[in-house]
Amino acid sequence: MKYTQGKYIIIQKAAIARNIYSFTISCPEIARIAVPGQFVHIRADGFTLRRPVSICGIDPKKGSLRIVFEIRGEGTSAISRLNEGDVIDMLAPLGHGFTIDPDFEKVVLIGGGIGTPPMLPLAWIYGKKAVAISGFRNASAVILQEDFAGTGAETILCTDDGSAGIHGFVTQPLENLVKSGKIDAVFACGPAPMLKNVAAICSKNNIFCEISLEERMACGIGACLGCACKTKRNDEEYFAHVCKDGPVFNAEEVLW
Amino acid sequence: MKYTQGKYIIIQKAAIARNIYSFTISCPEIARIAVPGQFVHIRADGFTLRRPVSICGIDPKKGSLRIVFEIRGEGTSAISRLNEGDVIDMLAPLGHGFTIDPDFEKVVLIGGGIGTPPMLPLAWIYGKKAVAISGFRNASAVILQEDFAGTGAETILCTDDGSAGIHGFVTQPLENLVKSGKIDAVFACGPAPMLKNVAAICSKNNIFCEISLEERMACGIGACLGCACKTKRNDEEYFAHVCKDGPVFNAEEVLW
Amino acid sequence: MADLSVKICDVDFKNPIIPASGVFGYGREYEELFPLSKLGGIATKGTTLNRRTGNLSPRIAETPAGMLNSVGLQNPGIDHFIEKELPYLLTKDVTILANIAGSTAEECVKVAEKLEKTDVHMIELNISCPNVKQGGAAFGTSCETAAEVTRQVRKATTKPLIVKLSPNVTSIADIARSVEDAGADAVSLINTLLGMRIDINTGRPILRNNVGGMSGPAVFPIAVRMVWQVANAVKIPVIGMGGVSSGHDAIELMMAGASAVQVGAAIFTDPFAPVRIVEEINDFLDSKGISSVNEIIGSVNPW
Amino acid sequence: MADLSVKICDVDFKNPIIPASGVFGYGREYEELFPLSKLGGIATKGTTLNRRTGNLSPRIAETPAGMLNSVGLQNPGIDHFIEKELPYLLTKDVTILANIAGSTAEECVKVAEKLEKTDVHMIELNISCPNVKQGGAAFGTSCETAAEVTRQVRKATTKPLIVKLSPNVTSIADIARSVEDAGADAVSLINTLLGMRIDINTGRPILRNNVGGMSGPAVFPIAVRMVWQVANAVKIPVIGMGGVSSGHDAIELMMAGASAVQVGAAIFTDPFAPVRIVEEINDFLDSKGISSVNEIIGSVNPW
Ligand SMILES: Cc1cc2nc3c(=O)[nH]c(=O)nc-3n(C[C@H](O)[C@H](O)[C@H](O)COP(=O)(O)OP(=O)(O)OC[C@H]3O[C@@H](n4cnc5c(N)ncnc54)[C@H](O)[C@@H]3O)c2cc1C
Ligand SMILES: Cc1cc2nc3c(=O)[nH]c(=O)nc-3n(C[C@H](O)[C@H](O)[C@H](O)COP(=O)(O)OP(=O)(O)OC[C@H]3O[C@@H](n4cnc5c(N)ncnc54)[C@H](O)[C@@H]3O)c2cc1C
Ligand SMILES: Cc1cc2nc3c(=O)[nH]c(=O)nc-3n(C[C@H](O)[C@H](O)[C@H](O)COP(=O)(O)O)c2cc1C
Ligand SMILES: Cc1cc2nc3c(=O)[nH]c(=O)nc-3n(C[C@H](O)[C@H](O)[C@H](O)COP(=O)(O)O)c2cc1C
Ligand code: FES
Ligand code: FES
Repeated sequence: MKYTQGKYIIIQKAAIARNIYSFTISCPEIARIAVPGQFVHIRADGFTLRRPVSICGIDPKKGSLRIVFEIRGEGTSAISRLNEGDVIDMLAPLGHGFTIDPDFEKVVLIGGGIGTPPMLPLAWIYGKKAVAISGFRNASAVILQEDFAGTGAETILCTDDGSAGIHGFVTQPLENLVKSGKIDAVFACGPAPMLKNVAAICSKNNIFCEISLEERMACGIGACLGCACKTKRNDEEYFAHVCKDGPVFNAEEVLW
Repeated sequence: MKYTQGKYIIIQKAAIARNIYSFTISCPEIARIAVPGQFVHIRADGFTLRRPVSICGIDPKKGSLRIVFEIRGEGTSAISRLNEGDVIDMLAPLGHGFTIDPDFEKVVLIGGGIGTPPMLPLAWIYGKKAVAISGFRNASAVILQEDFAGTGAETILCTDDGSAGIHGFVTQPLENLVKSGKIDAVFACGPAPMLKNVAAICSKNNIFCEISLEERMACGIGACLGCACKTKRNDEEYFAHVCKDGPVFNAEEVLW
Repeated sequence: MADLSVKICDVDFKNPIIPASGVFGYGREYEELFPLSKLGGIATKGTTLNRRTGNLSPRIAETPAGMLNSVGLQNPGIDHFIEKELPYLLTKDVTILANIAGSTAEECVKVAEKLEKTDVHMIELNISCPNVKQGGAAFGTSCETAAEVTRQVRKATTKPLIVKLSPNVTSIADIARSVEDAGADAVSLINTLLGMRIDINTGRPILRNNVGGMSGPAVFPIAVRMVWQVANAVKIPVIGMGGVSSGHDAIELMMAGASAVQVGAAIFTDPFAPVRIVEEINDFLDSKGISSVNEIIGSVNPW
Repeated sequence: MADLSVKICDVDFKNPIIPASGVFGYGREYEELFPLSKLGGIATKGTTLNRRTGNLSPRIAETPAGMLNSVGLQNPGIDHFIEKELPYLLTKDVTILANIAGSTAEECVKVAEKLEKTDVHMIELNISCPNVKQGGAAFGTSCETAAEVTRQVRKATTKPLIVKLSPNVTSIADIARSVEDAGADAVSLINTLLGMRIDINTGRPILRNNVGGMSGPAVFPIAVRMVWQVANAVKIPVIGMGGVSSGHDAIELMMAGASAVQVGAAIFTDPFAPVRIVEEINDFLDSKGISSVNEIIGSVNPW
């Protein structure tokens, strides 16, 4: 089984910031096989299309997954109204995750805004080898900093307006880290402009870089070709599909 | 104000038979003006069209209305999932009710199946002057018999299969009543074949008869002309509208 | 508070929201709920030369995010409208669009002629009702017949003439261009899409007329596309409608090219929909700091 | 357990449910969830002569009870299909409909010729894709071009030829008759309806292609009406689709005249939709004591 679809019980629900919810979901068969960077495709009651949400926590022992999502429109709003004890309909785990290489000695995890959650399972894997840089609009949008600290990773917090952590964008601490020593890999998820800048820095400094992309999706499994994104493979232009070939791509492959 | 639209609190909910629910709703401004035979037009979450449901109880003092409805499809199913304390969106009170004439000495109220609820407010008004005949498929579908008894009306219960009350249709006791003495008026609500038979008996015996009709509705207030029903007025064929000219019609006017 | 007023064919509307023909009768029923003066305009129930009884019931069916109707142009006839309904409506401080229809071009002409001596603000000629067997839809589905009926009614009236188009066609832009050339002052679209539902328990169509016109949120994306195509094809103003149920939807249609927006089936879900939509448009404009609703008309920036 | 098998153009289907072209790829992704042999048939992703990259993203937008897509016929080309996908699919004990398309009649002919030497069971010629600028939709919107491409492909193949019709036309029954006369063995309908959505915050269309094809429950009443009209107009079998999301819907379309039913967008909401629908059809037939699904085909009793 690569993925499955079913209705799973929400065992924990929390509002962790304004309009941002954390669900812990009991789904042993999914938790057993999910890897960092994959996502779940959630049915929102009353809507034709499911909503893709990254996996923010994987606990194969307890048989649970965690997701963290923001209300952006009516679909995520409907999902946010689910409560502990309710069932959530998911098609999961989907997509191609981040590279996990035991040879990497130092990695940087970069999350921007609601792109932060998928970096957390990666922080659990790389632990002390990781520096987790997170960027948010302002202090009230900050999420998951204690969770990152709990993984053993070093954490760096930035806000656009300086209301928490460093005043500025995630690229500044990244540049500093790049200057101050060898980095084996950079993993990032967040808004496209951020990803572009991160990719450019890595490219210039010859650092392995993987980024997680977003695209509007229908099937979520590679059948409908809805979520195309222009990439190049072996120097040939190629329409990859974010749901199947991604959401994690080697930054070098992505044609912006 | 003839009618209004708003969101009102459900103060009591009960399942009174299989798939049949009773809601008591706090809506003082509606309860103040509603009359027997009128209906409320309920918004069902996720549906374009509202659902018409007759008023089954009017308590102007407490400022509440009661409705009793059966789950027939997805709309009534959605409404049935509302709970005490939830709000229900109603456009009400709508339509033209039953004639209330203090000179009537003896009236017969006939309800068939889920057509029984609208007869209850009328029983409260005519009280001891009324005989309330109710017909159901079988014993498990019987509703509201204690409520009718509480109004002072004489009650006669029939079931199609004899599992409760008289074995047979409501028309049998009606014929008996007609034979045994003067009846000033018959009021009826229920399936069309029952209404037709009731109307025929009254017509033959020259008894004033009003019946409550059903038709698929959109606006509920006479604006869209969706709920036409063929009637004759002053010997001229005329498309009346169930929501505005009815739901209660003089049986002589209805062209079947 | 943004400026919500729009002008179409030199006629002023306080705001761009107009209850669509057929859902609002002649206004009396909704007046119980809100003052008609809150509306930009009112498109009255489609009216023909003589009284029509319409189709048999059932005339209404529900569909996913929408509905079907087969009312079949039931109306009391133009004389009744002019004597009993119009004078009352004209006291309401709201722009009145008299929606008219006929089985033949001659009938449409006669109806328009009768309106000529009234103070009605605009005529909306429905060449697209799918619920009437003779005429109606037929006019609206070919460029030639659409142009011909427009040309004849044009000659019969000096009132601003809006022609209401059918979406049940291969190219609505072509039909729009034909009626523009034939003298229409504006076009309105979309009328309903022909649909059908069957009761699988009885094996019979739910509507007594077998088929009916589909409207409501389900049709909204088709309306946006058609308004956009027509707005790009003609120079006359476009009045948009089809599935609008929120200020968001109304703005989308206006960005696609509509100078005003009619609201139909949404009023059945929420009888206050037209007035709510006016408020929602205002809120959006304020939130974006846009001072006049005119700035968004046709403002879409295609890829 | 009712008999669910149907026969179309002498080809057997174990049941009347077929995932629609474009939503099911070449079957591999959904095979993770259920055995393909549970399906009546599979309509494969529209395939052209050469590999096509399709349109830019976004290609997907949500609409009330539906969706838009502007994939634009991305596919790996017919040779890849014949070498890499078809042999695998043919081992799956399910009837395969190869959906093909082209920008010119010649391209369609070449694709059909290549399939001639394969064991594919049927060809579904898409003359109605709204997402490809040259060709595609254009064929499907006029009787002449629809007949011409059908005639040419007919000559090129001995396989049962299904022609897939566009709903974006004034009279789909006329188009159906034209392709019947030109040699089609069956017709399938409806393809998507052209729609559009605009992001009011950016003022840009949501789809990079500006417009896209609408499908999903919203379009269902239009599909029922068109299937009914076409079934009354032609003698060849009709395969129905458009917004089917339940056994109830499938039965409605079959009563309207469909011999089999394709399921498209519903699979995105519920990936098990096609197999669930098969079960629901069976439950309905059993509850009514109907022994074969063939009894309900075209059984609607109009007023
Ligand atoms: C692989 C992947 C992982 C994601 N992980 C997370 C996460 O962990 N937490 C989180 O809060 N959000 C995440 N998102 C974004 C999330 O999917 C969207 O915010 C959500 O779909 C919006 O739905 P809506 O109904 O609230 O908004 P609406 O705008 O009403 O949605 C309308 C349609 O557009 C689609 N859509 C809108 N925005 C996006 C978007 N950014 N990406 C993809 N589709 C979109 C919706 O899915 C829906 O089909 C992820 C997206 C992708 C593709
Ligand atoms: C004036 C009036 C009073 C009524 N009073 C009651 C009552 O007190 N208790 C009760 O249980 N039912 C009553 N009904 C019937 C009730 O309206 C329908 O059972 C209900 O609308 C079915 O909705 P649904 O979504 O469950 O069914 P669906 O079949 O899914 O509904 C689809 C559409 O058809 C309409 N529809 C279906 N059946 C009817 C019907 N019989 N009459 C009118 N529209 C229908 C629905 O409103 C909806 O628009 C009354 C109907 C009318 C017209
Ligand atoms: C019940 C009903 C009756 C209608 N009657 C008319 C009519 O008489 N004349 C007309 O031009 N359009 C008529 N229409 C079409 C509407 O004016 C409008 O074009 C259509 O419903 C699409 O808008 P909507 O999706 O907002 O309802 C009617 C629509 C409905 C629902
Ligand atoms: C994402 C997507 C891709 C499609 N691609 C094709 C295609 O390649 N060829 C084709 O004939 N139809 C294609 N269609 C149309 C469907 O086969 C079907 O005709 C249409 O979606 C209506 O059915 P539905 O409402 O069940 O989705 C596509 C539809 C969707 C949603
Ligand atoms: S969403 Fe269907 S291919 Fe990616
Ligand atoms: S439901 Fe609109 S007139 Fe009766």
